[in-house]
Amino acid sequence: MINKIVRTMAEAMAGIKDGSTVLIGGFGAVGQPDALIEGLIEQGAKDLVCVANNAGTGRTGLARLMELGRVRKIICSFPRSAGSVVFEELYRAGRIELEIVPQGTLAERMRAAGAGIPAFYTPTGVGTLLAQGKEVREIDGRLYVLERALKGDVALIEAWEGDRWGNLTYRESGRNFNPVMAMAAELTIAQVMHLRELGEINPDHVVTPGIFVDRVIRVDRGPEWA
Amino acid sequence: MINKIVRTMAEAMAGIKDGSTVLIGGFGAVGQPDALIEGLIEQGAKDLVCVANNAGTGRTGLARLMELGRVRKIICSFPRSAGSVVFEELYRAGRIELEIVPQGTLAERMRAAGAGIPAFYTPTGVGTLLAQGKEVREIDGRLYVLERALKGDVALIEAWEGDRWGNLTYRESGRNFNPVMAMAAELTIAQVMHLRELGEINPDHVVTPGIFVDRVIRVDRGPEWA
Amino acid sequence: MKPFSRAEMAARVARDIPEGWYVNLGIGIPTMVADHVPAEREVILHSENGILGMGPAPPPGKVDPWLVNAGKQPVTLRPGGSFFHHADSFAMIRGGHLDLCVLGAFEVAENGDIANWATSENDTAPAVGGAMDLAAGAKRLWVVMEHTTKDGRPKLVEKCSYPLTALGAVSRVYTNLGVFDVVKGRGFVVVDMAPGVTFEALQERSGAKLHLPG
Amino acid sequence: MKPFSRAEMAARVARDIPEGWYVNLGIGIPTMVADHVPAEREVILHSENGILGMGPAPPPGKVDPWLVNAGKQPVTLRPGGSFFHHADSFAMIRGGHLDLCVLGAFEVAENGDIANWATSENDTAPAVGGAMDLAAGAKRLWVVMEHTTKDGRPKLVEKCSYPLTALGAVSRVYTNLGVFDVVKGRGFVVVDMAPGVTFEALQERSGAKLHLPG
Repeated sequence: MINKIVRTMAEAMAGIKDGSTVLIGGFGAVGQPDALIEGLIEQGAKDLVCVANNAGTGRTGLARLMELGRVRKIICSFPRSAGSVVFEELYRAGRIELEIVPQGTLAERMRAAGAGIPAFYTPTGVGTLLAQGKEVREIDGRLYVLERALKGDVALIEAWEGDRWGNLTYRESGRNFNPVMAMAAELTIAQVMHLRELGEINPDHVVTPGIFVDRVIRVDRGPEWA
Repeated sequence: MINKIVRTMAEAMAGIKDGSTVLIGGFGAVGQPDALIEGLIEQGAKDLVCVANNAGTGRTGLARLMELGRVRKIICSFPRSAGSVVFEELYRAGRIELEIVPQGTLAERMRAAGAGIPAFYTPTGVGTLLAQGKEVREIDGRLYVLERALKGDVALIEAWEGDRWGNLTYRESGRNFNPVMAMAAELTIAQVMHLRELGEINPDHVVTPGIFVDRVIRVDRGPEWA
Repeated sequence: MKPFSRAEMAARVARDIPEGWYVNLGIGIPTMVADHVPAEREVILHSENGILGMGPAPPPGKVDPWLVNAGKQPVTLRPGGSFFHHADSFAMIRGGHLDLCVLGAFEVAENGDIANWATSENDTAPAVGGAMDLAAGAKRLWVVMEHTTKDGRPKLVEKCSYPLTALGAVSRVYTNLGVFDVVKGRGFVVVDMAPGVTFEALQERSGAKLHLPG
Repeated sequence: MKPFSRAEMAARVARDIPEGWYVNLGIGIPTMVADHVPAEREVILHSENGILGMGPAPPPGKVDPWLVNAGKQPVTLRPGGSFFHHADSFAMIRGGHLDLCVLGAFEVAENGDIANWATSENDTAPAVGGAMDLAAGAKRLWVVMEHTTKDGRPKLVEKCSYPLTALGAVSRVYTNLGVFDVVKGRGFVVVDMAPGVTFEALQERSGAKLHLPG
């Protein structure tokens, strides 16, 4: 019997190696896999490349992982925001690498990785600093930049419901990067608010089919998210 | 008030021009917009390029459109199948052009058109007849073919439910090419089994958001499809 | 001279958005545009984080933590709204499905170039977010901004001095002093002026030649 | 010599599929493989037209017209199954998410090349369907086919004579006479033989050198 549901955070985090590229879902706090990030802090992997929309805020979660010196590089669209104090300290001190990627290119590069597309052309960023050093090509009279797929070793995502085959649904704007990252990583770990019996999720409503998911762990974020 | 729902087939077909590229959804009979194809036959546009998975069967629908001499070219993955008599006659007589595209490349080329990606690299077809004349490039030690976006002037699709903003859901394997084609055309026309009030479709369950849809017409395919 | 207030600028933009358009509103004054679209005129708001049909902020005590806009503020969803993931959301943007995007900017050049994300080439940790995707992808890009910087430097310029967001993307600019079309081969064409503003006063505060319509 | 029947070939393939694999089965003998996976072993079947968790054909009178497989035959969905669109379906295929694809073929070459879609270069209206995507995309490609054509020509060959479907993609071949691994730098390695078949008889019916394991 296939059973992707794990009961402990240690099982959820098993095998994440030093040097991994870790995709972290969420947009701000919404759809952000807080418990899995805490699990990763506990687990100990270091020299990580983290891919997320933001570079962490405050001193917990991703910011804490960075503060512990475990993140070698961050790939994101919006590093500097209210409360991104840890990132800014590390960045000024030259202790963390940064790759800024336009938000849509970031999403599409991961979708491409998941879909077996190694590279694609996009109009985003043409003529800007973020296209420097990249191939630019004219197609049908317009200029495009060649962007490469961005694959993760691990994806940490949050979903609303999950079952033992790894099927997932999301809630409202909690969907954001999560389904895209689920496709793009070798090992996809989902924290879900609700476990469902197999077949309980309407097959027309599944957003991330289980083929993209390796482990599911139930994490109740509390009544305000219920 | 936005109202994409039209009541007559003439309204649904208004403005389709000679020479249009028409994307036609469905996989076999499932999710195939039969009534819209009949509407197009009636409407009269000719010199069409039709994009569909198959090249029509029997003497109705797409096959009838071809038999009437209205289709200049067909772009599909599987032209020759049981009952594709009209296509085969026309093809042998040199009266229709054919572009064969691997099924996944066909879907991805339309998704790319809808997503503003003019071209992408794919491993599918490398070293085969279907890659002849196309750019091949080595990326990270593997060969890939460059494929171009495939845009439609019109998409004819079938969906399960639709509302006046053009939001759509699909039923089971009736989804197939329909959401991809909806993204890829200038003018997307959907035949739906059920009209819903605005807000009646759960926003988490919408598969094609209305931004991709221009017209919705209710067509009851009968009790066997209900 | 009676410059437009921020609210007046937002209202001026809102006036020009017809029913049925799909619109993405950037952070700042652009966000305020939504409050000035009359309730009976259906304009469908898009948010990069996967929302179509976004509604206004919820009343206090009715906040849904799962529902925020691109600025991470709580919002609501109108009947007919929908949710989707980031790749689909930016497919809508990049694929040219949005009728309009409204952004703020540091500078707009007379050829439509926009600079709105980084203040110097050495500022290697700026925050681009979805600005480049929106600027390159939407059918139309309108900019709302103050006419000059706080220290009086013009923001309508011949050529942007800040790092670019997109080339030739802006078609209209709303400032506290006026409204300008960006016309290919011509430059900034004055469409409207704030009460008491003269063409000469406008030109004086601009870094590129202004044109009268016609 | 007692060649495997079609059902035995399908059963032989099924025996080698472990629980938990995501598998796409092509038209013909590959489709029959599903019937030979024991009910208690969970193997998740994928269909190009947007299905995961495909189940067997429905009993007569229980046909759901919305639910067909890639061969357009009525099927069922197992609890835990899901539906998605064609671009997502081929993202699964091209992205290497399928553990296995099983296809029929006209020819397989000792370097793993497969030809299974067109019978001549001049056959300009053949039907490729999803074969090229599956052959290039799945983690493993196994082929099930008769060992020779009806007129006795070998289908295991040094080099394919028919137009290729994919380069170097096949890792295993099941025929009515035996089972063969395709080993890089070595070629066809005999893993199993049908009852009464000798290595010499197999070699005689093959167009490329066969190897014994080890």
